[in-house]
Amino acid sequence: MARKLSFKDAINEAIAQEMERDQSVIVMGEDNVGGAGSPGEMDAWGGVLGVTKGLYPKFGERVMDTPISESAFIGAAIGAASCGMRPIAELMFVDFMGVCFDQIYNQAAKFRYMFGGKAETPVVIRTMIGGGFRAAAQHSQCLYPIFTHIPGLKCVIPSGPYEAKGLLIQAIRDNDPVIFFEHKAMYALKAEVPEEPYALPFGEAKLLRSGEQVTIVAFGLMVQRALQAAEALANNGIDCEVVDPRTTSPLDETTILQSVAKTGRLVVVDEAYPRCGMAADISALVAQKGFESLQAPVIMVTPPHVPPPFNGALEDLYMPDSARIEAAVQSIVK
Amino acid sequence: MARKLSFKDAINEAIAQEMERDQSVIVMGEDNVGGAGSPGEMDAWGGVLGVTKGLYPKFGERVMDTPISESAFIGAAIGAASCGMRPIAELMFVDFMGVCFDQIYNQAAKFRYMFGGKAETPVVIRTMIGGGFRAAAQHSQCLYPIFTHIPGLKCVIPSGPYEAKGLLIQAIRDNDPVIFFEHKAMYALKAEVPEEPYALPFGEAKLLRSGEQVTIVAFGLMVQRALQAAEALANNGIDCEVVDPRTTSPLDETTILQSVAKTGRLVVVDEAYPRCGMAADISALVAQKGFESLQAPVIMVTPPHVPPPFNGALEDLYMPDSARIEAAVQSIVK
Amino acid sequence: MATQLDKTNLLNAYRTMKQIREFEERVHVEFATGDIPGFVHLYAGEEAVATGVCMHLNQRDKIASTHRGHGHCIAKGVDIDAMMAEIYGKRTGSCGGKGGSMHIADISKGMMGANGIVGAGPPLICGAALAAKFKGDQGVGVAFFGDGASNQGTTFESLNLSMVWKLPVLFGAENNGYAESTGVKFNVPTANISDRAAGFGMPGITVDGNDFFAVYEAAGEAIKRARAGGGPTLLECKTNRFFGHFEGDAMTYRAKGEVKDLRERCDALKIFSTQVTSRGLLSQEEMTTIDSEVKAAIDKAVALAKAAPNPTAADLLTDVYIAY
Amino acid sequence: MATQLDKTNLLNAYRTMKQIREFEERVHVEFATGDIPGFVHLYAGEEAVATGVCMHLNQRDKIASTHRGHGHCIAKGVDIDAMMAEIYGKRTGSCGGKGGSMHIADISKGMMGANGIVGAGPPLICGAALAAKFKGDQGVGVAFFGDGASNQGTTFESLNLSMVWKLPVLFGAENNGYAESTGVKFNVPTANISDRAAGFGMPGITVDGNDFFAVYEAAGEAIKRARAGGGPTLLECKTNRFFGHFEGDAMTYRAKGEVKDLRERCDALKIFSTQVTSRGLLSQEEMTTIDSEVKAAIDKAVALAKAAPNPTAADLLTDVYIAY
Ligand SMILES: Cc1ncc(C[n+]2csc(CCOP(=O)(O)OP(=O)(O)O)c2C)c(N)n1
Ligand SMILES: Cc1ncc(C[n+]2csc(CCOP(=O)(O)OP(=O)(O)O)c2C)c(N)n1
Ligand SMILES: [Mg+2]
Ligand SMILES: [Mg+2]
Repeated sequence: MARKLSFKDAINEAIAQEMERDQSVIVMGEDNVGGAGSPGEMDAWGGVLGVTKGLYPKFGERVMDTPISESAFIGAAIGAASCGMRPIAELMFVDFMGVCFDQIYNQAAKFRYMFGGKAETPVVIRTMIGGGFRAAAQHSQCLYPIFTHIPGLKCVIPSGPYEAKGLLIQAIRDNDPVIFFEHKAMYALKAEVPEEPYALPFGEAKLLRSGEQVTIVAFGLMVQRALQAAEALANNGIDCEVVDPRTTSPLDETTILQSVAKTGRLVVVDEAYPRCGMAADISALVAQKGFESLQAPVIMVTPPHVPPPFNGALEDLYMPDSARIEAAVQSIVK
Repeated sequence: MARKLSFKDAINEAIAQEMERDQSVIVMGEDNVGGAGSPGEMDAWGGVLGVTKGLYPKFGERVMDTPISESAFIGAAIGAASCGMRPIAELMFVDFMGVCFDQIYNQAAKFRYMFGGKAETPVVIRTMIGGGFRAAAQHSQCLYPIFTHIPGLKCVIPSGPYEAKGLLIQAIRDNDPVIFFEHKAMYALKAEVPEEPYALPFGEAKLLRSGEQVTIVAFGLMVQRALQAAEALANNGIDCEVVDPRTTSPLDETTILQSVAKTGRLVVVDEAYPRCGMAADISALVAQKGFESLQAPVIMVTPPHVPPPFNGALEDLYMPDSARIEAAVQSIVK
Repeated sequence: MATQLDKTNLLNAYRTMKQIREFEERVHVEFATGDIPGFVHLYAGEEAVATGVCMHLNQRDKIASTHRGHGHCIAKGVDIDAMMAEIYGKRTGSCGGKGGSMHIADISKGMMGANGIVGAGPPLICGAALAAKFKGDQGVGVAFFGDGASNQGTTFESLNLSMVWKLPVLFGAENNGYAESTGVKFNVPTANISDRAAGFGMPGITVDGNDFFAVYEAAGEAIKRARAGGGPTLLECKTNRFFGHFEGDAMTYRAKGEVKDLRERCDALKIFSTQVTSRGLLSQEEMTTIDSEVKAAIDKAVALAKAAPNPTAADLLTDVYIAY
Repeated sequence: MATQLDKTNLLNAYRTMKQIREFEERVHVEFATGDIPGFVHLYAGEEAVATGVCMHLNQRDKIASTHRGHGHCIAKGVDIDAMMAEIYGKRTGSCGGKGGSMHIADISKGMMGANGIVGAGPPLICGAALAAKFKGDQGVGVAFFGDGASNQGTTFESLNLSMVWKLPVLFGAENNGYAESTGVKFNVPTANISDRAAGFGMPGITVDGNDFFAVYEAAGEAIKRARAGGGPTLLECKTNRFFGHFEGDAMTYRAKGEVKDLRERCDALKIFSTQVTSRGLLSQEEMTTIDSEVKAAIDKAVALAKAAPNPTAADLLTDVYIAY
């Protein structure tokens, strides 16, 4: 499997393969085709950053543009899912969840429970997260802790092309509502991706690096930075284990707890806001269920309790980087 | 100060007193007057559970009914706030945030930062939270962890009538956007409330009970239950300290950490969902900053990762009660 | 009356309306005893709307409902024993006691759920209609929503989306004059809610929602057009609610004697009876027979519901995910 | 041309439009060098709309803007040096470098902010208008929004709320034919966006948005009515954007030669020049003088912005709360 694919293309391929396999898979979102009602070419955009480009020529009407009416079309995706389709709806930036969140957390997430187990809502909502684009406070958020908070949703944060393809295929085949968070700063990142379809199970963390002294749990883009930090620390004789949970809901508690049982130390790295965020969630898990093995304070490496700033120098300070991760690790091994 | 007031009346009095003091305070919400456009009486409802009843006769047009258009009228409250008014908008049940959240977290919360410190948005959004009403999954949520997650918002959870009045007066006078969470199961609860206006500062926890062995941090309605549990535990010779943070953002970290420094043990009781919730947030705080004094695992007492059920027996199992709190405490002192 | 309903259908229409009325009157009485938990919104007075619309639907067709959903459920064929048990929160309820009055659903019957969120149904029904379009099964979707819900952004967006995607949808606006205590005259600045359709290029029509035949005919035309690929319609039915917004509402915002007057002048069942008897289509006896059958059925539903078991503690944790 | 604008005002109108055009053309060029970060949406082509509307406003009046906000800012009197510095993310920018192109605001000038969320402005402007009503200062609020934003639920709700509360608002729909790559023909099922007004009992009017005078007159009437307590208006201005949705957009969804053609036939500045010179109201020289003044001002703004310092690390943490 020497073929390399970008994060973006891995996502596109996952969708295309599932659409081929299963007629009930449909795609909808703003400019997901691009060009509807316009005088020029169709398939002009494929979503604002081109992730779905090429699907319309292959699948025609199964790929749909939508008005800027997130409540209506995300709700429609959910309604269609409960009527036997498998829609993949794109909420362009997760920052826009505020105009349509009801359909996600009060409808899709709750149907099965409220209806006594008699509903199935196999919808996938793809959405872009994260900073690094100098896109300021309304286009740079992560917000997945908010979705993780809600029972009934599954939340997936792929950390690279291989994960993106396998987790998205699982998301599409999954019978529960899945929110799929794509870090926009990773779209160009390339890695080896198998050509044939494969599904990566939810709730199974990936151990990216084995180590004895400190467990670093990181999500999405931060996984790369955690690995960089671990590398640098290894050169300084500090041996870190790096865990990528891959899905925040369900969460693979076992792998995290086993790792901390071995290392006795935990650093959680997350790009989301710190309060009631993922870093707090993982820290609390370990403080409750892994306390006996903890030998040092848990350290959370996150942005400050501040909206993402526009200026690039500020944004670089804002987002956790490997230097901050290294410092965090060092603060508890020394 | 022997006068007793219900939680509901304390809120009503706070609003009335501030409206008298400051002409820029206005009130808006669905049926907040009650009767607009109807053939019968005005002031017929005062909000769905009557909290604002009596304000319209006193303040006339400064108390407004609204269409069922939460984005528009919550947004209007925010817009008016940035133009010099001090609106108090009611989002009837916090469960409805999904239709208007954008205005709250992308607009009100971020104006000041995005605009480089040049905006003031002194809006108060009052909203009902919590279970016990057999109101099922879309009318029983807490969701304040979601608001607490967002930098730029202040989040207030009064645990009784005295707190309700003082914290609401502070919320109205505060120059930042404040979300004020009222537990609907407490409206009838009575306690002593001073007649004159008073403001309780944000970010100052209240130590409700001093103790040596375990710190219990609890929010809103759970404060009562934590106190009950502490009482029962005291009869069994277990001495608990009970802390009510009163505001989750800002959070009085010092009081919590000092308490844990003394007791070495922490139980967090919260009615919100557990994942990325308040219990996790407080647990993580202590795991990071209070680790050296921790002598036992942190215990989180919350509902399961499940939507609120309708059936009363199930709902009673769902919400943390004093028995579960007692058991949690006992599990770490024995 | 251009309608060509045969006797069976007329009897069915009457039975459905009567079942709704009796169900709601009885829930009202039982609620007052304190046995029924939570928020309960009754549909009494609006029977002709759900009935007149749903008589055009089959199980392949879907409806999205509201907080005031009992009538829609009954008209769409949801089992009344299961409904009543659900309202009591029992394990035998449509939702195993986890949903209650505000969340009764039966997807197998095409009833996609009552809904506690005002305006949540229209987006969902766009999805149901989209699914029907992909399946090519001529199915349609109906979203019922109130005058209050007509102001929710989700409703407007759905009107537009259904036109953009040319979906087989009927938007059934139930204008009962009130959103909780707030009058439609305050909330809706036009004479009719159907006036909003034109802004989306959609046909909009207003009918007397207390007249079963008026609803039946207008809905029939719209649904026929939708099935044929002609796109959505907004149908406003002006009607009345006979009880408070929810049980416990003192209704001081209503005029004195208003409900009494409405029950006399605007009762969909009375109007129907007069129409069919005066035209010799049904006899009073035929309807009286139905009345007692319905009464017995509701008696049974209540008795069963009361006797049914609560969910078990284990039920608290199930049905969140299919697999987790 | 019924407008009675005196020479000073005509010169001001031209200067504002020219300033917008020159600002945007220059940002386009500078963006291509890679110095300007983030997403940048240019207003070139739509100058007559912001200008024609904002000439009726004073500092007491408020506007809510969009992601495509530079033109609104300039028309409302925001300092162009501060704007350019903000676009470069500099400490001297309107927002201290924390907001960028999508969030330029100057509340002291009544400019309540560009906005990264489509449809966020209309609710906010209802609030501004409500505040004006309470203050009794005859102030009005204007929400600019695009054809794409006209489908957002928040926009519809605001149209309705402004009628319910009889607010002094002008809804300025800027129909430039596209929402990103998607054409208005797909998104909006009626001929005009203004057709939606009637569904709210609101006056709705469509004008040629490239004709300054058409915009100016229609806006003037609506704003006058609003100030007098006559309530809101929906004014649609049909216009065109001369650049891509954002900088970097290859625009393959547009017809070949479309922009070139628009620049020839529908350029608001050219149309204005022809109108005023043919009627002898302004001379070509007067405008040429303004052209060079504007060019110099933009040159200066860019030079200042480039030379300005970045925010400091400490700035990261300030301005979240007034007190915390
Ligand atoms: C988003 C949202 N806002 C507010 C409410 C509270 N609420 C429940 S029913 C109702 C009135 C609905 O009025 P209408 O749509 O006319 O329906 P009706 O009750 O008259 O059948 C309101 C405001 C809600 N459930 N959801
Ligand atoms: C709620 C929301 N949805 C989607 C977007 C992404 N987006 C930004 S601009 C835009 C198109 C807006 O079109 P229009 O309103 O016509 O304004 P124009 O760009 O033409 O000025 C879209 C879809 C957004 N910023 N916010
Ligand atoms: Mg109604
Ligand atoms: Mg546009």
